[in-house]
Amino acid sequence: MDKLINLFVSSGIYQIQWGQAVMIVVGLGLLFLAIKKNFEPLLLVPIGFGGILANIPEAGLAFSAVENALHLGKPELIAQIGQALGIDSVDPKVIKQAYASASHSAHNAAAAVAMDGGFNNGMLYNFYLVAIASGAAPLIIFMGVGAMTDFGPLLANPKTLFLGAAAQFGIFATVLGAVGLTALGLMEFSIQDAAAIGIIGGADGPTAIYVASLLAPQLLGAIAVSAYSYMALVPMIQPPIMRALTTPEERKLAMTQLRPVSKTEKIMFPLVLLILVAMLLPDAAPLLGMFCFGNLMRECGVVERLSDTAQNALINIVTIFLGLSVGSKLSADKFLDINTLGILGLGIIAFGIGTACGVLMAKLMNKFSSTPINPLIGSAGVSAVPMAARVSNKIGLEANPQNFLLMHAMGPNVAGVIGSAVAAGVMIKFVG
Amino acid sequence: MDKLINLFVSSGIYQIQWGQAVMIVVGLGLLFLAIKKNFEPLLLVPIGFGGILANIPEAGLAFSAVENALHLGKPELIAQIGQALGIDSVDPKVIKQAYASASHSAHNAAAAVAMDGGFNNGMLYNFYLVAIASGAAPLIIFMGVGAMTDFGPLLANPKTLFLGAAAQFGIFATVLGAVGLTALGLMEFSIQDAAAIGIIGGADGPTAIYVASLLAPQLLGAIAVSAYSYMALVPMIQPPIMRALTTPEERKLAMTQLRPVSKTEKIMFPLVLLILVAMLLPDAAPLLGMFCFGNLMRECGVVERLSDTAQNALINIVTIFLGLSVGSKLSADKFLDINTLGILGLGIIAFGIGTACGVLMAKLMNKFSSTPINPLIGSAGVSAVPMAARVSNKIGLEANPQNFLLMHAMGPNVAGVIGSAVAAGVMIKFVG
Amino acid sequence: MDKLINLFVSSGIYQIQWGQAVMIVVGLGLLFLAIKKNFEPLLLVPIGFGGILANIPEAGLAFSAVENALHLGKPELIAQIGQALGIDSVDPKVIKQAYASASHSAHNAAAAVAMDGGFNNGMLYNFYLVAIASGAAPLIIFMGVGAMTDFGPLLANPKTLFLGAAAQFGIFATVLGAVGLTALGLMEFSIQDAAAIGIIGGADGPTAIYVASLLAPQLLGAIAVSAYSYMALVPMIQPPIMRALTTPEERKLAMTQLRPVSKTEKIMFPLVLLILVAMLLPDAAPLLGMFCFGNLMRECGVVERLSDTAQNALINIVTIFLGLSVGSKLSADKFLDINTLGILGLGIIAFGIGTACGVLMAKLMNKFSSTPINPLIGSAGVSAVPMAARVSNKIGLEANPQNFLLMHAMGPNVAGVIGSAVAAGVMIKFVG
Amino acid sequence: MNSSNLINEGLALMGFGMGFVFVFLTLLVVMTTLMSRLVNRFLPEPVPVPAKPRAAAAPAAGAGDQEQLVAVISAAIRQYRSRHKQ
Amino acid sequence: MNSSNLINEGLALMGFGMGFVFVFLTLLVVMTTLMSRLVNRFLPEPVPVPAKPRAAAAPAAGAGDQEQLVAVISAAIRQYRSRHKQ
Amino acid sequence: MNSSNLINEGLALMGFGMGFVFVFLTLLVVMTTLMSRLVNRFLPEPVPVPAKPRAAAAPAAGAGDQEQLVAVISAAIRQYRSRHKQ
Ligand code: NA
Ligand code: NA
Ligand code: NA
Repeated sequence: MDKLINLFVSSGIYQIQWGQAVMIVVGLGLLFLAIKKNFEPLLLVPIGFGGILANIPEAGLAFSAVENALHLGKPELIAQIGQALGIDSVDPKVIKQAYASASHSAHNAAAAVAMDGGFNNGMLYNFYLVAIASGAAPLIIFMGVGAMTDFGPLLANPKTLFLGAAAQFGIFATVLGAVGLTALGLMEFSIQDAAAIGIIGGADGPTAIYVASLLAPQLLGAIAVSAYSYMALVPMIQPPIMRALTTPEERKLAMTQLRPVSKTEKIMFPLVLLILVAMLLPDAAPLLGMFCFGNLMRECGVVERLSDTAQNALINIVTIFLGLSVGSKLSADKFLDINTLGILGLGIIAFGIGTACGVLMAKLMNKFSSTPINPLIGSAGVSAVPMAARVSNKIGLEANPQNFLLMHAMGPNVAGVIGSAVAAGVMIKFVG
Repeated sequence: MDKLINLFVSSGIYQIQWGQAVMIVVGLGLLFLAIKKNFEPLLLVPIGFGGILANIPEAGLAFSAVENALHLGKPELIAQIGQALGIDSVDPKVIKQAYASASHSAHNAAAAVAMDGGFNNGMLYNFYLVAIASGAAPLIIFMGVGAMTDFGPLLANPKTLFLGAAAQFGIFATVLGAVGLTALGLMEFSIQDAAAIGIIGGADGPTAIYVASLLAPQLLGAIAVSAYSYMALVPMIQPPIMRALTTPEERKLAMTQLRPVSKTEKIMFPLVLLILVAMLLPDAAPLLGMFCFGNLMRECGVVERLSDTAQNALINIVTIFLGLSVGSKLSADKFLDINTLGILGLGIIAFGIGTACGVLMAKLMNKFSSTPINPLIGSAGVSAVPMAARVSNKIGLEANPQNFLLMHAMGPNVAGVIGSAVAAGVMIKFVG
Repeated sequence: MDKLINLFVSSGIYQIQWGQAVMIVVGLGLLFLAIKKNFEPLLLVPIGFGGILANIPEAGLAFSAVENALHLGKPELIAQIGQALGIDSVDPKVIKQAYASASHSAHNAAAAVAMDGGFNNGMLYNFYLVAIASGAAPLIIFMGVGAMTDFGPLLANPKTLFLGAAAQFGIFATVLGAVGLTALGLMEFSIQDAAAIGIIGGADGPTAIYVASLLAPQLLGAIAVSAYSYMALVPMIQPPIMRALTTPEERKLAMTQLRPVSKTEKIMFPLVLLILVAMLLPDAAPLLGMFCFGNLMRECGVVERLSDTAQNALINIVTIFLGLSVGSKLSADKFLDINTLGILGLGIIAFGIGTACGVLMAKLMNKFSSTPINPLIGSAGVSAVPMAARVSNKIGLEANPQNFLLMHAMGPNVAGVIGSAVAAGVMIKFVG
Repeated sequence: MNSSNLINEGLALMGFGMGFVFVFLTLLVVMTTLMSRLVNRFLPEPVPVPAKPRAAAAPAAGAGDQEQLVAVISAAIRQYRSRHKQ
Repeated sequence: MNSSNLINEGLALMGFGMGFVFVFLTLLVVMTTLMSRLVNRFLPEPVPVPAKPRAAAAPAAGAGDQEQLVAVISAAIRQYRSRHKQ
Repeated sequence: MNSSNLINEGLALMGFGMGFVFVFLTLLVVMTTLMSRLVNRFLPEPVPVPAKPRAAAAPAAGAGDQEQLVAVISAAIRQYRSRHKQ
């Protein structure tokens, strides 16, 4: 009879907290958006599912051994964990906070006490450690993205790199927005948090996850969900801004055909970019280094089997675990916070400002350029490859059914990837 | 000359122990069964080969740094390891036992001493740590199995879930058998051991390995070998039981055709199952969570590339290392034990009882059901997907050459997978 | 303004050291050889790129947390690291040396201090730990090589194993060369270093990396670069030696057609080899065990999906990380050393001697053999599969356009793989 | 542990275990049947979703999706916080 | 280590190493040849095993397989334990 | 950190950040343009390298490759060591 009661008392129905129930619904909502609305399903299906798993009551899948011990352990064990962290309290909440900000050694000492007490890391927590805390998963995905990227259109018209630069203004404006909200007392973001939130405006999932894991791991869930959701919403967010900032004549502007680009140029480009990174911004070296490596494997033509694997088996495997790991950060205590709303609000502003700056930069460049530049390709500078370029193309076709902008927009589109990785490096350098 | 002697003294021929030679022959026997008799070769080839590797004399491939140090180290080092484990003895056997039951911290302390002394974990031991001790490999394989599973037949006839429930009686009867053997003084199984042995009756490899790794790691080799061997023997074990418990008339019974199942139902099912697990049995959440995740990736239709990878590259990679890791538990000192015989004997009883209970349950349901239920599909409830369903079909065709039961038997067959994962969760909850 | 100065002061341009610049050029040179000259591109592209990444100033990608702390940390932190290593000095160089030779525990203690101080392992260093220091990557690649190897020609003519034995003389002659150079005071190689360098003569990349990681990790970069470069140069290195040691008549010698080999023989061979390794040389068990496992998966015919994965997705993934990890050892402070020149020089000598011994052995065997043996197939005994066999074939065709030696040369070619793995085992046994 | 204790443990495990397995799978039968009925009533015979190329599918998302996303999540947070006032 | 010692070590390594490589590969030649002869005598020209679909192949396993499995392993364990009586 | 400090930090990050992004991408434009010109002048319209089977491609390597390899690396090392005389 004890066992039956025990079974019921430790069952989800008895133990579920309001927040967990809400987050399970949020997880189902993400799955709905991913499956029925095609919101970046490759990431949002694992993230949404991981979010549900993370909120299963009593399972502790998203928690470390220490967190599980603080939740389920006996008072003596909890007190021992407190001692390992060098504090006197026996209040699990106080100990949890100390654990979150503990040094590497204190962290390990607490973990040893918890494991001696029979508690273990949850499955999703282990996935998180291996995939994200190590930094590996976003970098490997970025390598795969590099192996999928064709820099041909960019090489044919390198000026479009400026569009990729301009669109990063969304990132930094959002940083300012985040510190502004904090200054107004509405939210509580540190400068690190603000920087990590800003990167949402880079419209580049792996970069956002990489930066968030370094600068603001506690916000990682909200930042990743926000980044991928808005990337999926690019076809809704961008067109009104693009139409508002351009005249019909500008939108009709036809661009001159792109010159062919030789194989050698394509092989050289990732190396040129790598050298520039090496000379100017070592903090962007992991991100852009792996990206360039992927692209070199693609273009060099002698390692097709490695390039294929980087674009398929490897990136798929890593995506599954990256998504589940991000989902582990959707546990109620981390996600259901007023800051999450702030992040969602700021994220969309970042996209809007980035789009606007890209378009305005394109208008400016068109004034000074010898060859015409259709301002619509500016919006593609936010990256969100290849969706933003497709949006440029679509709005262009509405104005002039003979005007195919897709290839022209691919230049700023991939430039935006480089731009946001550079911005990420600056963030890590200054506030990391 | 010293070197020559040294080479010979440390060679396998000089050092081999009787048990190792026997286990190498057992490993060759498993390879023979796998290759020539088609006994679950995907698992038994790596397990058999790993078993041979684990028994190479002096190579220590299956041993931890501490075990290797205890075997080959100098007396001072062995004494130091004893001290790290908090015991005074210098007898390697005593120290080894203390090491096996040491706390996490003592374990690490002993490992540090051994590594300072120049000893390292063997290759297979490292594979075991990463693949099985972490829990990752069985869960990833279960995800892949989920991505390969079609719940259509089950959804068309949900009542067949009861058959999957009934067949789990084999599991619990075996638990009772194991404790009975211990009560009689024939074997020495703890309740944890008994639970892990019982799971063999679930006829589900990854579930058995997952449960054994949590409850009785020292029996893992025998349990996994037993589970996969008997799964391969399903076409021999089940038919006589099925024939004994049914009349020819019952076996001729034709079932009504299954209704078509919509895409949406298939997408919803893994989520319904997940929610139920979350509410009722959090301890089954890792297993069934990953299984449902795999199935959702399969059915949702928007992440084909992830689903493909989960079903191919990823599951294959993990299978290789899972098999070798299981093989590492076939070292003579762990496997050549009277308990292993008990496990082999109990395993086949579990299969038999599960089969019988499934058939009897189907007969019972047929009495109360509005639509006819052929009792032969009951035996498929033990899982062993898809072999058990094929056996149902074959015996059905013998009785009535027009009666194709395969799709009807797939319902209880996949229900059996869910049933044994639920049983696994109960075991982990109560005795874990 | 501080920030701007800070940005510039920590940029690559300001901080780059001469050695790093040189090594970036060396990395570009390796990429050039790989891409334009087809020098083993599957390995040299990742190695070359990893070499560039490892030398990005201030990024510390190839360094451990301790090394990064010693380079960038404050004096107090550096002193603490020194204490953790048990030395009194505050000189980073002294501490670095102590760290390099520290015991496992001291190593961990120093790492804990560095991480508490906010420093982390670089990305490439982590790749190195997981891929090479664990021993996993070369072994997994060797498994894949086993799954790609057809022992048919060897089984049809087992005597060609002697050619694979003779060609290993290059390995041991090189060991003698290395200790000779040290005795002459020109270089400073320990016997471990000499053994690791000798293995270059085995013409087998994963074996060389495995041995170097165990015996001389600080030389791993130079050894791997040397091994793969010379393997690519086999078509240049071997022909003059082969022509010098044979008469035109000998080169024209036609060999009798190989007998067909049955499936069962092919399945049995990896098991026979494994048993022999188990009995005679446990230290070669990891290498040859994984090799035999791969080959058994290939030949047994019941685990095609595992065999496919071992030959494709898995080996490709591991190759990417192995290459980058080897590249991490091309950091200027490790590579730009007079010893590297010695390794490059000795490596080519090893190839030459191995080739010569193979040819001479073939001439000798031809004297005593009942069936004719063309001496040209002897050179294939160095391995470098399948390039060396192709060279034998080509030189043979020059002498006699009707004489196709390719299949005959595949026997010694794969025998060379076994031979150098055995030699590796002996090295590990005696000086490991 | 003496042997009768062990047997008792085994019997308890069997009783609870089989009981729980049946309860669980019975609930699963109920919920699955319910789900199927709901799906077939409210989302009847859905036009088989062909794996549309994503480019085409994505813009098909209704215009209100973004408001919806923020609205749903903010409602969730509001409700959560109203319960957890500190 | 002084240099003549080092050279001696190198020479010893060469001697033992090459010796061992030859011994090992000679034994491999012998065992391989023997294995091939045995295979070709007792399992001559096996009907090329086409990768049969597993469903078909599995039931082909002889009826005695399960007894065989248990018998072989129990014989092994018995023999082992008879030697290792404590 | 008080709020005006935080805002200042944000402004500084924006200024430096956007500045750096523009400087970086401007340099990339310059270097890419330069690279393209050099490639098109000195390696014009390279015969499209079809992924030749490696067997064919490898022997095509010039006979001097090995000397070249050693020469390049030894030059590098010499130069390095001449600077770093201890
Ligand atoms: Na971007
Ligand atoms: Na089952
Ligand atoms: Na070789």
